[in-house]
Amino acid sequence: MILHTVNILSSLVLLSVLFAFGSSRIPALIKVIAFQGIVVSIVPFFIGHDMETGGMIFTVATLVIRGILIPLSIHIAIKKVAIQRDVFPVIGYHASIFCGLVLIVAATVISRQLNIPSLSDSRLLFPTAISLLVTGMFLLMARRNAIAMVIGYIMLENGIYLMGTTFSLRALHIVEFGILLDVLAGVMIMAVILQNIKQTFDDVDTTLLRTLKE
Amino acid sequence: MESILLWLAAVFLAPFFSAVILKIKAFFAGKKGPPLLINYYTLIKLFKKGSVYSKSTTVVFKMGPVISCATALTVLLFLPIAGHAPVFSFNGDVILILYLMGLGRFFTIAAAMDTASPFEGMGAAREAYFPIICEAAMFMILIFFYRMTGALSLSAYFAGTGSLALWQIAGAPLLFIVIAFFIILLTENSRVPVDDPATHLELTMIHEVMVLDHSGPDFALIELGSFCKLFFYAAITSQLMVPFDTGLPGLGLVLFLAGLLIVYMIVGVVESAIARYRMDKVPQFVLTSFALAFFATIITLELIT
Amino acid sequence: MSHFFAAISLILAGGLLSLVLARHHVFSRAVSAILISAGCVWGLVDAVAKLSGSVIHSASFPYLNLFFLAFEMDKLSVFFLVVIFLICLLAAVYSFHYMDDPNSSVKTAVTGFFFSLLVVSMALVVTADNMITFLLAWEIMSLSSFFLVIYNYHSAENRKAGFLYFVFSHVGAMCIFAGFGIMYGYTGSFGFANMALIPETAKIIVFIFCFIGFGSKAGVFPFHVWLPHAHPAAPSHISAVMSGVMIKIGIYGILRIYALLNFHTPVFGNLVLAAGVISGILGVVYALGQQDIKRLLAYSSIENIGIVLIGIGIGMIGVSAGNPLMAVLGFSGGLFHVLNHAVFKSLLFMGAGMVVHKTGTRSIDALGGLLKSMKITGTAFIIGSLAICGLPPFNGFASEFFIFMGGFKGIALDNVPFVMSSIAVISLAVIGGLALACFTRVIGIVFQGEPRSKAAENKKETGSSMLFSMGTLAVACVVIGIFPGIFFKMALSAVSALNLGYARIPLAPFEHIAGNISFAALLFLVVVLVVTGIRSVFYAKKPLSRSGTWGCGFTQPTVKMQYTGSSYAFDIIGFFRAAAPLEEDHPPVTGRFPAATHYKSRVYDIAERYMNMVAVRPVMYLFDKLRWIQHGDIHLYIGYILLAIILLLFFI
Amino acid sequence: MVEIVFLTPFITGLLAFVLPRTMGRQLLVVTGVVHLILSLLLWKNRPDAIFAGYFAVTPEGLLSLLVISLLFFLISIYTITYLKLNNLKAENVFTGFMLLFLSTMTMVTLSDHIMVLWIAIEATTLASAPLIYTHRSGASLEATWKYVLICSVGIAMALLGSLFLTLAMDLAKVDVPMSFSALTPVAELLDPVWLKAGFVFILVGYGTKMGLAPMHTWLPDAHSEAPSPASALLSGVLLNCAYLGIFKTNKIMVAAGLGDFSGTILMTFGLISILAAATFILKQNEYKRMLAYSSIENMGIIAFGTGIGGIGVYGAVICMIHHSLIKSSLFLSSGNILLGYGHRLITDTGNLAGRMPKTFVAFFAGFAAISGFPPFGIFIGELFIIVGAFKAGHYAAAGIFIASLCVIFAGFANQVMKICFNDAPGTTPFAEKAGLVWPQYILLLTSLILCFFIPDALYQTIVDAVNAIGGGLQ
Repeated sequence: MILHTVNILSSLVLLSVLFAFGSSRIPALIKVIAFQGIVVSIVPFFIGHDMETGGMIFTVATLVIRGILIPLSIHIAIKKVAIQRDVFPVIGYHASIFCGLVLIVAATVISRQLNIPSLSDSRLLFPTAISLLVTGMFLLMARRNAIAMVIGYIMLENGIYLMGTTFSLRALHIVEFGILLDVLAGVMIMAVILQNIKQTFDDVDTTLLRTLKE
Repeated sequence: MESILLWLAAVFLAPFFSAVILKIKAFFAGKKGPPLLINYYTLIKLFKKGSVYSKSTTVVFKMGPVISCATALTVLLFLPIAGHAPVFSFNGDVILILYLMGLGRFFTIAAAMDTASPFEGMGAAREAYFPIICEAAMFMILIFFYRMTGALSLSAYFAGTGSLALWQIAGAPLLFIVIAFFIILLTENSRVPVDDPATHLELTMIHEVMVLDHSGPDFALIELGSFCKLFFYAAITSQLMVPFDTGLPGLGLVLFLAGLLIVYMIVGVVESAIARYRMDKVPQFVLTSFALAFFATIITLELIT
Repeated sequence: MSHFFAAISLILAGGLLSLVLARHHVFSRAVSAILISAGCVWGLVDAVAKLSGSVIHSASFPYLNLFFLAFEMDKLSVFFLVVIFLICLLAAVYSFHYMDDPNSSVKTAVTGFFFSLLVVSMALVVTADNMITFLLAWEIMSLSSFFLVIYNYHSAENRKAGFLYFVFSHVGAMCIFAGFGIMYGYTGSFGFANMALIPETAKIIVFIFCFIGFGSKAGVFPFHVWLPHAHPAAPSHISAVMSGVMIKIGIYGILRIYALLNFHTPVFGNLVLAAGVISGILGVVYALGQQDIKRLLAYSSIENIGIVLIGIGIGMIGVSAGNPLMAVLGFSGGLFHVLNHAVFKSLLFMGAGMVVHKTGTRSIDALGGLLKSMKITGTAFIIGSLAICGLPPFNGFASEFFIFMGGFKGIALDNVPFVMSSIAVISLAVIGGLALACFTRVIGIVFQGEPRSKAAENKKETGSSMLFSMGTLAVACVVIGIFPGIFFKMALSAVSALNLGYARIPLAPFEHIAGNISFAALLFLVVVLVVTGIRSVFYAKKPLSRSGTWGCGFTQPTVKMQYTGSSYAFDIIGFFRAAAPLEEDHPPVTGRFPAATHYKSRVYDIAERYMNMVAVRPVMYLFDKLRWIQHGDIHLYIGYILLAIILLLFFI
Repeated sequence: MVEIVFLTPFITGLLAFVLPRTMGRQLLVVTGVVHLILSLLLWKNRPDAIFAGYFAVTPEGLLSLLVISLLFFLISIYTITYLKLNNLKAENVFTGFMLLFLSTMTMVTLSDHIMVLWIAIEATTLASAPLIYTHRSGASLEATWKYVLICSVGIAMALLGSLFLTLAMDLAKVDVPMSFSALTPVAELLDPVWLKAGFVFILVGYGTKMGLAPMHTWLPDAHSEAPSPASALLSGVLLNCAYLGIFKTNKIMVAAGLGDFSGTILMTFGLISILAAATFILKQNEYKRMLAYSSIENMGIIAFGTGIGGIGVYGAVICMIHHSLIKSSLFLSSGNILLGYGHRLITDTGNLAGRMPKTFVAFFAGFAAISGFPPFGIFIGELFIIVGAFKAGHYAAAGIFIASLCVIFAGFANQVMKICFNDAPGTTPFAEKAGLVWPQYILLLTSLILCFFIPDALYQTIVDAVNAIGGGLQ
């Protein structure tokens, strides 16, 4: 239990979450999600999933997609449209960090409540998943910058994936792979939309996208 | 048979009694007044004359007098005179009578509107207005009678011992009814204080102004009709006032005639005593009769149950 | 029932053909008119035949795999079928010359189609024998009549009328849905059969829902708001059908539900009677205040629905008070009035249609003196007015007489029944008086006196088919009025279908009453003849000269000086000002040489006002307040998702 | 050979990108025909899937599949004329994505594995996003952005829910393939708490896609900005696909004896959606948005009916079928109106009856149908739902339901009558090509026929679907 790899990884992720709450720059956030992507995709190695070839291939694919392709696509999107790199917070940074702390504690408490098997030795994993999830939501709601919102979505997806790995033992890799592809395609489409938004409105501040109402 | 005779008698005597009113008024005015047969003279004179019709009028104008006279005569057919059974009678004839009078009114109004005269229109509007409340009051009285007798025909109320029986069942409320009915009499026959047949300003008339354009026999028919109508109401009132049913017919008839005379005299007295109300006061006046009838009915609820 | 279905399919065929042949104007009109009227004749004959027969005909077709479209023709249905087919027949005939505008041939064809659809759906409603069938026919009826109301959609007020009608009919239908839904909830089947088994509280709720639903179709105050808008908007023969027949379908619904629930509580009677009294009096008061002749007639329909409901209410009270004679008199009187009102109201609408068609105006105060140029129309209209005022010897009097008899039976009772029936009797009397005022006004202003505007000057009446329909109806008014016996028997047989629990109703007492009526009528006619005779004797070879009306000393009378409809009604409206607020607008005359001024007045319908204040505005306000939730900000949209989840997690 | 049904449009869709611009039009129709035939064959002889456990033929799936292919066929016919009349820049992108959209939706109807269903539904989002952005305007971009983001987030929740289902299986040591057909029989073994949690998340997730309030927010924007054929597809069938997901999950819930729980939630969401629709229809000044809100209303009705159970479910399914037919016809007609007047605002239209009579007939008939007038099917559906609600004893709910239907009708009727009968601002004549009206007519006619006669085979399919969640007519 002590100094278990998974817990180390998880705590790292939690740190990155806090960082995500606090950071004001898009590139930083991209790095964060890249890191998280890598971590969540290698977690299965350590929580005793049987690692036959299919599993190996799948994990590698996940690593590639979550850790490289997705962040890369966002990165390219930004490069293409040279956006001023601020996230336009709705909620200020310090407040955000505070939220983050509260959230992590809450997540830990909650996951204590729910007794879930197959978490015997990696206690931190579940809270991490939850906090990733909620952080994603937080970014989606508390950042006016469109890119930040997309990043939030990716974080959400990472969280869900992590949660999935924690307790679905009979992961049919083909299915998981399909999900992965969906997410990738989704992010790519979002990237395209981002570019169009930039071209049309010459900004990515979503306050411009409030014309359709009622 | 004798009821038919009585009916004829009623039709022929009606004008005479109306003349009584004139006499009374003249008496109060300290004048000699017209002879008691004045109405017959006018009728004969009118029947002799020809007629002038307005260019605006249609056949309705000619039908007006006929229908109004016919309704009055028909109504008299159902009226028990001096306690004798009427010519015709069936359960519900009261409703028929009231609606026949409505028919008469309809045609009088229609004839008036036919002349395109503003004054006659004005009269027609009033003629259409006041009787609405009268009818309400009439039906209230009817409800009262129905509670008493459980029948819906004049003969049940007034023929034979009917009216006496009424007094025996409910004396006090019947007084209200008499007054209420008298008010209706004044209104329906457009007497003072509702309308002044003797005035000379068309603006203030109701009935008289509506017949302005009628002349000759038509006018005679109208007059006859109104005499009969007045007689109808007066007869009922006298029945209520003098309900005694003596065995021998002669006496009964006399009493009845006496009552009749009294009613006409009271009308005359009222006409000489009171001035005509303002038109917008009239509804209240008529409503009082409704109220009286209403109270009478309420009281009877106590008496019977 | 094969005859019945053949008849309605013939009618439907007429409608469809008029659509198909829309291009050839006259031809399509002729075909549709002929087919529809042929179908109506067929249906009428069949219905009359069934009326005498005693066997109950029924038919049912499988529907959506495990339901049925069930139809049944008991006496009640047949009675209403007679009314429907009779009036629609004459309306179809009338329409041939009325819809003669060659420029709008397509619209005419569409009208023909929806007219036939309306007739068919009404016939189906009164024969429907389970909820699905009933609602199906009911909704089709509403829809088709909506298209007829919207016929002339180019005028804004007609659009408003259509909208009001659409909304009201839908809301009404929804109330009926609710009522039926509750019944289904207890019986678990769509059949009408075992509806009498549901608990009594449920029965009361069901009845109230259905009463609102059917009442809004029948134009019961305060659910009548659509009616005075919609009926004038439609073409006149449609108005005749809507006012004469369609609103009666609402009455049918109320009676049918009453019969099905088979629950004789005094509540129903008092409710129906109260509604009837209010609609009756207010309806005629508003009618008195109208400027538009067709609106006036529409309001008077509300009044007559009131009279019908008074009759039915008396009947229900009679049943609950255990007084069979009163009950039968009330119900049959009400049903008889349904027939009579159908006859004279459609007659009046057709007359009004002729007037509007020829003069091009519906404003009463613009007309006048039409009786001289439109003899037949005028006479028919006068007969209709006499009938609708309930005056002898016309049919209106006959039915009101029966209702009166029933009411007086109730006065012999005690407590609540006594009070209610006294109210009924008094209000019937008042309604009669008001109706007299109202229709003397119409006749006096529209048909008598001198033309008040160019529009009304010597307009000839043309269109044989229109005159034929009106003539027939006028004759019907007189015939029914003088010989009510046979026609009353129809109503009586319909009452037998209300399963009031009376073994079989003896005919004798009612035949006696009917006999009295015809006796009185004939007696009166004899007297009239006599008086006429006397009159003609006195006029024998006398000089009859014509001159101007006596102007009471005023030497230059003009048509403008005639009494107007508004001033005619002014005092009476004033008497009811609490219920019928009158709004006037006349700048005062000032100065020695006053400038031209004007006088406008209109009577407001309080139900309309309060509907706005109580129902419409609050709803609008509430929903306006809610509209901010869709403000276009995606962050909060995502927030909603989170919110939904969090809220739901509490319930796990 | 189930998979071929969605593989065919997938391939033709990819083909459309490479083919010349206008070839796509014919391709649409051809694919539509082929797809229709294939799905009819599928319906006739239910074959087994190659990847059994991932795909299967279920009655509810079949129903939506039939609706989809019929609609797509008719819409494709409409689309030809539509594309002729207004030339899009990237037409073959449009056609291509239409076909991909079709294939993904077909996949939804056929998928049996929980995760595969999720994949398919997410795929529909991705395939339809470009359709919404067809007009390349700022507004359409905004609509697309909201559509993609909100739906993705929502559907992510559904994924989470699906994971909870697996957790429920783990805790209960149930070891069966994660497919609805396999789970339903063993449902009562599953761990109830996580099952409920899974249902909640899946409901919210797919509910977002289905357009249940308060997650409906993307729907009016997307429907109003997309070109009319696309809106017709979105509203006509996409929503049904999302509903399918909820329906299947509800099946498990009912099998697990948690029917009351899921039913209550469904009813609540249904009522909220209806009320939300009422709120915005009442003063709506954009006809396509109005239609979109009416879709929300109908989805609410369907959810409500499903929640009631019993005859209500039958009504809900009937409503679903007819809503697809009618609403798509309405959207196509609205496309004509847009072509004829060139304005989205109701105040800029008017006198439709006079200027575009053919469209008027379709539009008004559609309106009457959607607001529950016979002789169109929604009438029957609503009737069943209402009586079902009373039968189940939900008096208050039924009251709210009826009241809000009345409000919606008032608002809807008001707007529609403005469009159809008000005096038109201009009088530019508009030639209504046959291709622009006949699809609507056929759709409405289908609904009309289905109101009076349902073929036994179809009826049997409906009953199978309904009985699965304790629905039925007795």
